[in-house]
Amino acid sequence: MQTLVLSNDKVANDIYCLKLQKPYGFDYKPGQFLMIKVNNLNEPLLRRPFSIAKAVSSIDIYYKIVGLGTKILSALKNGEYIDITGPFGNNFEIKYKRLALVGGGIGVAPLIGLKNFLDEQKIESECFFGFNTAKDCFVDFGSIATIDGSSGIKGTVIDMLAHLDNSYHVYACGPNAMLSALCKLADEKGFSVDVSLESNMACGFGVCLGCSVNTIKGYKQVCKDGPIFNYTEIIW
Amino acid sequence: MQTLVLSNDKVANDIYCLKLQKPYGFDYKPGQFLMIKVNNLNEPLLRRPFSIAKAVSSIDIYYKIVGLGTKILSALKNGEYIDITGPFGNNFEIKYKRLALVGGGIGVAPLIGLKNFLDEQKIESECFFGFNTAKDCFVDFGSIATIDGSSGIKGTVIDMLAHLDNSYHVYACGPNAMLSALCKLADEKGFSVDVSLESNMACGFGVCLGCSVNTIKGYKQVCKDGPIFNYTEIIW
Amino acid sequence: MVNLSVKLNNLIFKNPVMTASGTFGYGIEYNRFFDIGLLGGIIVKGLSLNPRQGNPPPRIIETPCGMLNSIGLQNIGYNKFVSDILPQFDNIDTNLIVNIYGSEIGEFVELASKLNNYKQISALEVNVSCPNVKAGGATFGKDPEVIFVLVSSIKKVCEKPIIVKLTPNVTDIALIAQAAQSAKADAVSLINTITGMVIDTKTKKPFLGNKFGGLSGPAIYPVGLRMVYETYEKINIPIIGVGGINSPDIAIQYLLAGASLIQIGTANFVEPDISLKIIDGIMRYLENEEIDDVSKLVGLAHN
Amino acid sequence: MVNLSVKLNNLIFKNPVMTASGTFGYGIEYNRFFDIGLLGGIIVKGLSLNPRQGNPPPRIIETPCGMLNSIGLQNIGYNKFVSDILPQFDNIDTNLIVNIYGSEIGEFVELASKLNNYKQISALEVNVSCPNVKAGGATFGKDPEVIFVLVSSIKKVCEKPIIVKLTPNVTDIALIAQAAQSAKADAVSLINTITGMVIDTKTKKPFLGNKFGGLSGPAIYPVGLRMVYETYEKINIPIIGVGGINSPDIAIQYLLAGASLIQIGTANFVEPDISLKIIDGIMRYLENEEIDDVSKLVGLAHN
Ligand SMILES: Cc1cc2nc3c(=O)[nH]c(=O)nc-3n(C[C@H](O)[C@H](O)[C@H](O)COP(=O)(O)OP(=O)(O)OC[C@H]3O[C@@H](n4cnc5c(N)ncnc54)[C@H](O)[C@@H]3O)c2cc1C
Ligand SMILES: Cc1cc2nc3c(=O)[nH]c(=O)nc-3n(C[C@H](O)[C@H](O)[C@H](O)COP(=O)(O)OP(=O)(O)OC[C@H]3O[C@@H](n4cnc5c(N)ncnc54)[C@H](O)[C@@H]3O)c2cc1C
Ligand SMILES: Cc1cc2nc3c(=O)[nH]c(=O)nc-3n(C[C@H](O)[C@H](O)[C@H](O)COP(=O)(O)O)c2cc1C
Ligand SMILES: Cc1cc2nc3c(=O)[nH]c(=O)nc-3n(C[C@H](O)[C@H](O)[C@H](O)COP(=O)(O)O)c2cc1C
Ligand code: FES
Ligand code: FES
Repeated sequence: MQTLVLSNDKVANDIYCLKLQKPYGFDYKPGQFLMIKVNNLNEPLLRRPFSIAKAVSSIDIYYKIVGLGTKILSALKNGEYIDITGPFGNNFEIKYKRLALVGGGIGVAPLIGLKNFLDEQKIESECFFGFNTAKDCFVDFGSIATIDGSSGIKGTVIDMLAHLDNSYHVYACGPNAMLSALCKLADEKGFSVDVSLESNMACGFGVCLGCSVNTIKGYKQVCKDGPIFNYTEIIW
Repeated sequence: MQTLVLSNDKVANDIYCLKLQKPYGFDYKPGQFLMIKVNNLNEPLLRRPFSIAKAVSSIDIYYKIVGLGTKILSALKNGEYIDITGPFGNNFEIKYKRLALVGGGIGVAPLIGLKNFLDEQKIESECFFGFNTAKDCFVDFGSIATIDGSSGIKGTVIDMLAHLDNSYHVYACGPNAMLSALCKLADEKGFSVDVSLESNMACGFGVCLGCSVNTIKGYKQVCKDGPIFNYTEIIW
Repeated sequence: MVNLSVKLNNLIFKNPVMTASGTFGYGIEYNRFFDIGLLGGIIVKGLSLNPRQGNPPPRIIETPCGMLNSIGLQNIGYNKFVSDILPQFDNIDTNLIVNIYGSEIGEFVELASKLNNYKQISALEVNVSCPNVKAGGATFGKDPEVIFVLVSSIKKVCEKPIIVKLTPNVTDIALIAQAAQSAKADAVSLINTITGMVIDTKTKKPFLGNKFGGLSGPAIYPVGLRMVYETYEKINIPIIGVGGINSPDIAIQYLLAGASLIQIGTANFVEPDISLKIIDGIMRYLENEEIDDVSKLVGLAHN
Repeated sequence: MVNLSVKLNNLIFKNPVMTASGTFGYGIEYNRFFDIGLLGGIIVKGLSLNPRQGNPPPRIIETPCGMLNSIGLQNIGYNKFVSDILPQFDNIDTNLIVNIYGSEIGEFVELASKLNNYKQISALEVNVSCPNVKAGGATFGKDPEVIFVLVSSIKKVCEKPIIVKLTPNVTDIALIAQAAQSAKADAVSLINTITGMVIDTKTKKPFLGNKFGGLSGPAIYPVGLRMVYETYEKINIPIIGVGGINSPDIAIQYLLAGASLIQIGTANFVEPDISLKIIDGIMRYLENEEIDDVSKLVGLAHN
C-alpha cells in the first residue's frame, strides 16, 4: 500500500525515525513488523522488514543504515510515498511476571512499541537499553548503558541485569552477542526470555519459506511463527 | 565525473532542461554528447547519452521522458550530484553554404548549441523546428511548425522547407519519419544534409561496438564516427 | 471484448497468468490480498510424499535484480496437503496445479497416482529441476532418457494433464523438452531457477546454508525468454513460460516467444497482487493492438 | 604492505585485475581516463584472422541489472592489429592478452601461430564461447572433445600461455574445463555471457538484429561465481573469474571461490576507471583482514 511519508529524521548515529501516515483501519500488536519497498526499481528487489516501533498517531519505524535498502530509505523526504505491506508476524505475549525490556542498538526499536502498550495497559515494566556510545542512543526512557560510558552506566546492557531472578520475564531484541549473553544469564538466574529474531526475508508472510530458523521443533519461519520466540525453543 | 546539478526544470510537455555546473576546462563542440549515469544503482545499469545543447555558463541538456532513465533524471534536484562522462562524438562541420537547422521534437536539442555557436561566429543560419503541439515546444527562436497549429504554422517542419535548394546545407535531428521525409526532399532539391543519429549505447566512446549503424562503408559507430553523418552515407 | 482464456487439453484457464510453485504458498495465504479465484491458475509449493524439512538457513539472499533461494523443497507432505489444504479449494474457481517432487522415480509415480484421485486438482507439474535437493532434482532434469522414463511412468498412473518443469542449467533445454513430449507430457514449464551462489566476504564462506541456490527474479528473464523461444521451434506441446516476469511487458514477451501460459514467481514477494496487474496489462495490450484473443499472440515473434 | 601480484606460469601480473575482452576495446581508448599500465592485464577485443563486420544492429539492449550484446566479434583483423595496435603497447607496462576467435580449428591455429611472434603479447585467450557467431563459437565451447583437439593444436604452435575462455551455456562447465586442462591449457576463464533475448512488444519481433545476445553485467554474477566454485574443485590449473564484477566485494567473492585472477567487463562501460577502484578495494580488504598476499584468498571459501 502506498503510504505518505510524514517525516524521516536522523535521530542518532546512522539511525533514522520514519513516520508514515497511518492508513484507515491500521492495527498492530507490539512485536509485529512491516515490509517496505524502498523504491520503485528492481534494485533493491525485495521488501525490507522493519519493526513497528509505535502506531499511535502515525506509524513509526526506527531504522539503522546497514546497506543499500536502508541507505535509500534515508533519502526519503516527507510528502513522498512509500509502499508498505503488513503488519506481519506474531507479537509479544504479556506474561504475569515482573517484566523487563532488554534491547541493544537498533534492537531497541520493537521494544518502544511494547513499552508504549504496557504503559497504556498500566502494566509495570523495567527498561534496559545498551548502545556503543551516547551518539547511538535514540530513546529517552529506560536505563541506559554505553560501552564507552558516554551515557548512562559504562558497560553492556547485560551489566544492568544482575537483579533479575526467576520472578522476571524478559523481552529482548538486539545483536546476537547480546542475546547469547542474555540467555546464558537467564539459564543461571532462572528468568524467562522472549527474543525478537531477524532473518533475511523475501515475502514476510510465510510463503517463500526463506526465513527459517532452527528450533527444537524443526525449522520455523521467523516471519510467521516469529519474529518472537521463547529463547529455549531456538537452537542457537 | 560527479557534477553539481544547478537546476532541472520542466520546460515543456515531458521535456526538462538540466543545467550542470561546467567543470574546469570543460570544452565541447556543437553536436557532441555526454553519457549520464542517472543514479548510483545497477538499474538502470548503463549510462544514457544526451546531446549538449549549450555549454556557456553551465552545461545544458534538454531531455524528454521516454523510459526509466529519463524518468529518474527528472526527479533530480538542484544541489544533488550526477555522474557524467564526455563529451563524446564528432561535431557538426560548418559548411560554406547557406545553412538551415531542421529539428523535430526533442531532436531540436543538439541544434540549440549549434545555433549558439553559429551566432557567436557571426555565421548566418535559418532555423526550422517542428513539434506536435505548442505544449511540446521548448525553444524561443526559429520558425515553428506544429501538427495541430497551436503554435507557428500548422503542419510538419518539412512544410517550411520548400525554399531550400542546392545552395543550402541542412543540419538535422529528429524522429526517423522526419529524417526520411527530409532526405527525400534533399534528393529532389539537391541540398545536402548532415543528420545527428541515435542508437542504444553502452560505452559512448567506441569500445563496445554496440551502437553500429549500417553505412555504405560498412558498420560505423554512432558514438565515435557519429553521431553526425552525411545522410547519403547511411543505409536507411 | 478480448478473450483471455486459454485451453490446455480439456482444461480451461480463464487467463494465461498463473503463480509459480514455491512463490505463492498454497494460494490460501494470498486470499487476504485479493481474490485468488481471479487467477488463471495456482501452482502450489513443491509437494513430496513425506514432509520435508528443507535446507539449513540462511536460505535466501538478494542479488542484483534477483535473489537466490535454497529452500530445498520444505513442504508439509502428501497427507497433510490432502487433509488440510485441498478442501479449502472446493470453492475457489481457478485451476489448482500441484507441483510434485520425488527423490526417485517410484516416489514421483506413487505421489502422482495418489493425487489423481482428487477432483480439486486440475493438473500436475513435475519438478525435475530443483537445484536444491541432492537426489533426483536437477540430475533428473538434465538427462533426456531419465525424463522420458519418468514422464511415461507418471502418465500411466495419472489421467490429469502432466506438465514437466525443466531446468535451465543444461546445454540444450529443447532436447529435454523433446524427451518430455515423446513421453506424452501435456506441456512443459520453463524455466526453473539458474544455479548460483554468493560468498560472504566477512566469513569467507558461501552465504547460503546449502552453499548453492537458485537464481530467480527479473535478472533472469532474458534467459528464460530465450529458452522458451528456442524450445517453441522444437516441440508441439504447449509451453508455460516462467522466469523473471514482473510486468505486463515481460509477460507479453514470453507469449510472443511461444508461451501459451505464463507463471509469476519472485514478483509475488514484492507485490502480492502483481498477477492481477499483469492480467490487466495483457488485456490492455490486446485492446490497443486490436487482437481479440490472447492465443493469437503465442509465438508471433517467430514470424 | 600487501602483495597484490599474481604469477601464471612465468607471467607476472602486478595485480589480479584485468579488463575483459570486448569491453575495453584495444585498451588505448581508455588511456584518456587513466594510466592503463596500472592494470594487471588487458584482454583485447576478440581478434580473427580476417576483419569481421559483426552482426546487424541493434546490437545491445539493457535488461534488469544487465545487458544483452550481439556484437558478433566485429574486429579489425590480424593484419591491422599487428600494424596499428601492437606498436602502441611497446611502452605500456601491463600484460597484453589477445582474445582470439576462428570459425574453424585451422583458423584458430593459424592465428595463434602468427601471434606467437610478437613480444608485446603476454598470452592468448581462446574464445570458444561467443554465442554471437554461427560457426565455431559456442558449438566449440560445448563439446569437451572439440576443446581438447583445439587447445592441443594451439599449444603445438604457440609458446605463450593459453587461456581457454568457457561458455556458461552448458550442463557441466567443469567437464569442459577438465578437457582444456587435459589439453595442457595454462588457465581457463569463466564465464562468457549467458545467451538471452529480448522481444520488442511494439514490433512483436526480437529486439536484437541477431535475435539472441549474450547477457552480462551484475545480474549474472551469482552464476559466474558458482561456476568458478564448481570448477575449482575439479581442476588444478588457474581460473580467471569473470561475470558481473563491478565492486571490490564481488571481485573478492570470485577470489574466494577459486579465481586466481579476475576480469572486469560490462562495468567498464559504466565507470571507465572501475578497475582501479577494484584493485584499491582488494588492497584495503587484505589490509583489514591482515592477509599479506592476495593469492592466499584464492579458494578460501572451500575450506
Ligand atoms: C522482523 C524484523 C524486524 C526488523 N526491524 C528492524 C528495525 O526496526 N529497524 C532496523 O533498522 N532494522 C530492522 N530489521 C533489520 C532490517 O530488516 C535490515 O537491516 C534491512 O533489511 C537491511 O536492508 P539493507 O538493504 O539496508 O541492507 P542489505 O544490503 O540487505 O544488507 C543487510 C545485511 O545483510 C547482510 N548481507 C547482505 N548481503 C550480503 C552478502 N552478500 N554477504 C553477506 N552478508 C550480506 C549483511 O549483514 C548486511 O549488513 C528487522 C529485521 C527483521 C527480520
Ligand atoms: C547521441 C545521442 C544524443 C541524444 N541526445 C538526446 C537529448 O539531447 N535529449 C533527449 O531527450 N534524448 C537524447 N537522446 C536519446 C536518449 O539517450 C534516450 O531517450 C534515453 O537514453 C532514454 O533512456 P530511458 O532510460 O529513459 O529509456 P529506456 O528505458 O532506455 O527506453 C528508451 C527507448 O528504448 C527503446 N527500448 C527500451 N527497451 C526496449 C525493449 N525492451 N524493447 C523495445 N524497445 C525498447 C524504446 O524505444 C524506449 O522508448 C540521445 C541519444 C543519442 C544516441
Ligand atoms: C523461494 C522459491 C521457492 C521455489 N520453490 C519451487 C518449488 O517448490 N518447485 C518448483 O518447481 N519451483 C520452485 N521455484 C521456482 C519458481 O517456481 C520459478 O520457476 C523460478 O523462481 C523462476 O521464476 P521467477 O523468476 O518469476 O521467480 C521456487 C522459487 C523461489 C524463488
Ligand atoms: C559488448 C561486449 C562484447 C564482448 N566481446 C567479447 C569478445 O570479443 N570475446 C570474448 O571472449 N568475450 C567477449 N565478451 C564477454 C566478456 O568478456 C565477459 O566474459 C562477459 O561480458 C561477462 O563479464 P561482465 O559481466 O563483467 O561483462 C563481450 C561482452 C560484452 C558486453
Ligand atoms: S519471509 Fe517468506 S516465509 Fe518468511
Ligand atoms: S556506444 Fe560503445 S561503441 Fe558506441
